Amino acid sequence: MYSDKVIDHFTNPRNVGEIENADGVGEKVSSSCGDRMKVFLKVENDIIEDVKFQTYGCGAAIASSSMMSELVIGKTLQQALDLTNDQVADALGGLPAPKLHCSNLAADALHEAIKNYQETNA
Amino acid sequence: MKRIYMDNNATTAVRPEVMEAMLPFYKEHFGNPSSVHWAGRETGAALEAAREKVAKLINCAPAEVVFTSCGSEGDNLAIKGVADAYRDRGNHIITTAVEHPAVLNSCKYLEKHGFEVTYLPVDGHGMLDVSSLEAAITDKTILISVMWANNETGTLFPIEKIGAVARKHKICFHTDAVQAIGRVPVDVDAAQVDLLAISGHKIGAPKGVGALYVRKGVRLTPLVHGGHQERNRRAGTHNLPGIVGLGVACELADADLRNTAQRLSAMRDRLEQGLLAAIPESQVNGHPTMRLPNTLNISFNYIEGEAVLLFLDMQGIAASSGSACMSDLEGQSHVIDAMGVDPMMANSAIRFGLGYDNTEADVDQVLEILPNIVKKLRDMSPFYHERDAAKATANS
Amino acid sequence: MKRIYMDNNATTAVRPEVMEAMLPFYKEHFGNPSSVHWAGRETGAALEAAREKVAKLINCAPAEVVFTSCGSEGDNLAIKGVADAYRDRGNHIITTAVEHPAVLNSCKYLEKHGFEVTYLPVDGHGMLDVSSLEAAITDKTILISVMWANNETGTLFPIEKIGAVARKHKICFHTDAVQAIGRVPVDVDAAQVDLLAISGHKIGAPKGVGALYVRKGVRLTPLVHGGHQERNRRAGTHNLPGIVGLGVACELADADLRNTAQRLSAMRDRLEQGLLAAIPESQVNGHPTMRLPNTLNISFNYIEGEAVLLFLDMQGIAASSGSACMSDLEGQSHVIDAMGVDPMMANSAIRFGLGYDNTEADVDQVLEILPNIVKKLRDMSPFYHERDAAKATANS
Ligand SMILES: Cc1ncc(COP(=O)(O)O)c(C=O)c1O
Ligand SMILES: Cc1ncc(COP(=O)(O)O)c(C=O)c1O
Ligand code: FES
Ligand code: FES
Repeated sequence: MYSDKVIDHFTNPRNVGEIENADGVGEKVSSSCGDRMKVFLKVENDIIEDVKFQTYGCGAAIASSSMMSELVIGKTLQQALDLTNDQVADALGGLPAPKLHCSNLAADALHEAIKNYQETNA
Repeated sequence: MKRIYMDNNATTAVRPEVMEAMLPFYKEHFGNPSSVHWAGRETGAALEAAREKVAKLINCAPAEVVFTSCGSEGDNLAIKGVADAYRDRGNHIITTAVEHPAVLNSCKYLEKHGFEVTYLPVDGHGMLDVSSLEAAITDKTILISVMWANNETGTLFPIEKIGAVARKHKICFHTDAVQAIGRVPVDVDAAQVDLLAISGHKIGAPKGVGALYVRKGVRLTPLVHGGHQERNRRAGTHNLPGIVGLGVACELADADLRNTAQRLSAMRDRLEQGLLAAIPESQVNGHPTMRLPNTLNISFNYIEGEAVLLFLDMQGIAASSGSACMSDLEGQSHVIDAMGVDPMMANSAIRFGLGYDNTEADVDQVLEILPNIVKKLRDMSPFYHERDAAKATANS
Repeated sequence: MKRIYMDNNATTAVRPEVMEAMLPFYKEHFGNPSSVHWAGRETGAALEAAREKVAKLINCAPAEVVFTSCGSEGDNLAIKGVADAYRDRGNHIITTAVEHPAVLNSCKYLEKHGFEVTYLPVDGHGMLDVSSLEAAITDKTILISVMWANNETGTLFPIEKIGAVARKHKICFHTDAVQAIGRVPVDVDAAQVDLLAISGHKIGAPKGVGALYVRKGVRLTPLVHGGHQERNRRAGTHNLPGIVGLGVACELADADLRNTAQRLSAMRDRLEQGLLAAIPESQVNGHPTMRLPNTLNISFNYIEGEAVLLFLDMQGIAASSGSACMSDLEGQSHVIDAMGVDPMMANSAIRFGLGYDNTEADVDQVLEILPNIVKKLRDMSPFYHERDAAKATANS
């Protein structure tokens, strides 16, 4: 049911955890399943230096979180804001249709964290 | 990696004795049991021998056994068949909120066709209150359908008491015994059951065969109309090899019911105690004592069941989160929901269904692997961390 | 005594390639295809591979194939399923007088529930007049159900023409192709069919499995409600070994359809010619050319079919008198009846259904044995003697 990439990111999720004194924190709760993701950012000169996440959710949600973190570390805030949920799912080699919503958590939570950073540093 | 199959409530492997008994009926003795020539006579005799074996396991007359293609068909035939045949007497059906979808969706279909259905609630152990069932009876009630054992939690319903109530009020009583059969003693006479559905693939017979017990005198409109098979109660050429297999599986179940139940419940209890001890904030869903010997439904707070199953799967352990036929779907189990389990606990519910082939070593392996999986997932869970934070604040 | 099986319209032996393909799915790969773990993934892939093979044989998309437990279930699902789903559009169904009981009795059931059914007559060859079908259509007609090939006579109906009429009037068209599949080319697209039922055990797959083609966009109320199997069109744990077997049988049929048809029709024709030549006052029932390649329905005046079958059986030859599922019943075939065959001729009708395993030697043996049986029975028959007497009188 899941691609090898999903299984890889699920089994060995990258960047799990918390950043103390994070520059931005955001979270997203899935309206369809109640699953939840929290993202912590470290930002320097508009560049995302580090990302950590905590996820309560299914295999797809955890893999999406991990993939998202890999995709945006080292990117500019704008590039990170441009990241879409579909891009996360695509980078995982696709998700089964009923699991597509799970990847929505990742980009959305990231964007919340960036918004939080921008608001607190405005 | 050793593979461990602990999803025997979803389906079981065909038992070797069953396989051996079926083999001659595919290529060698393949006649249509309804045919009058030699090819049909051979299989006709095998058909009736199998019927006797099924009848013996549940203590009924062979003529009261109707072969079907699966448990779902049996439930549909019982519910829609009685509803149609007794429509002149009333249009009210009583069932529970925790039935298998085969029962629930048959009832929902009937609701669209002029029937009224009462879905009785269950308590925190998934148990039904018989007095509330009796209170729900009206003069329009024509059918009570309550499962013998719940497929997700293993909770055993008080079938004999329900049977007595149904008989007192002269209402047909159907029970979905798909999970109960071969695991606990089932006696349709003692339980005063009028219809009872079983499925082969849950007891070591193959997929594609089941049976419905229909008490003599109970009227039943067929679900599958056509030829005169099964005394006009189920048309279609008999699945002879499958039926032969079901017969042998029933015979085997009859022979070692108590032993198997004891062996499996000892293993199940060890698994349960071990997990509860190793994993704080876990809980068993289902009745503490009135429960199938092979079933353990357990929740580990703060994490999601699907993720647990995926990790187990990657280590070769097959378990599930509720019924297989729902598992491609979103959302929580209607059974755990109906028990009023806290939603986050409910989300992490996973089910182990032990079976004939499981060993103590299998239990050891799950006990070794699962606590680490839970730890890993909890480390990832924001809820778990917030809970620690909340505790720390409280303690400071 | 060599046993000769010539009742392949009743059922067939499982073909060796089919058996081999199924075997791993009983004990080794036994997972529930709806389960998400390794055990379910293995079988889930096999399920979809089988679906593709069935789809290929009838030229449809895999998603349009719904697995069932038999041909009767497919007919019931198609007819009752369309009737329920299109009830808002009308309540009229058109079928023929010579359908299989699975179709006729589904229709009779619907007649009790507010539907009206037109049973079209057939001519002396068992053939349908398409213009009379078109004339029977009303603005309440929601379903046309006409079999592809008749099981008793082998007569092939003009399915493409009926399909065109149904499409023109925007009416769902179901065809019972249980006897046609694997024997003549079947293309749901070319024939503009909307639903089409097949059964495994007629084409070398085992008993207990079938399929219903449901054209994309056709609404269908399930017959078996429950889990989400088969895209909510048929609940119940999949009969995985059977489905795998059906897939392989369809693949085999696809590969040697034309060869087998040629071989069987050559044998059938030799049997037919030989019997007609050896037995005066015999006649073939069915269409002379539009007929299944393997089927011969033949009457020998003045004697009773059951007695012929009994003698054949005692010499190891399995044939039948119409459909197996009716054979425990008294009375004549509704098919032969509807063709207006003289009652005494009709009473002696017997059916040979040739199959994959039959050889020329089998035909020789029947040609050697059957004329003597007929002679023996005629010698016993008062009707035969009176006829001789009548002739003698006429000639004197
Ligand atoms: C034309 C036709 N339709 C339907 C059926 C029913 O198929 P099954 O016996 O698989 O239910 C048969 C065979 O018995 C048949 O010949
Ligand atoms: C309680 C219960 N009822 C009915 C069924 C349906 O049985 P089957 O899958 O054989 O249709 C199942 C199993 O899936 C079950 O557990
Ligand atoms: S099911 Fe909730 S995130 Fe996947
Ligand atoms: S005498 Fe036996 S069927 Fe008529």
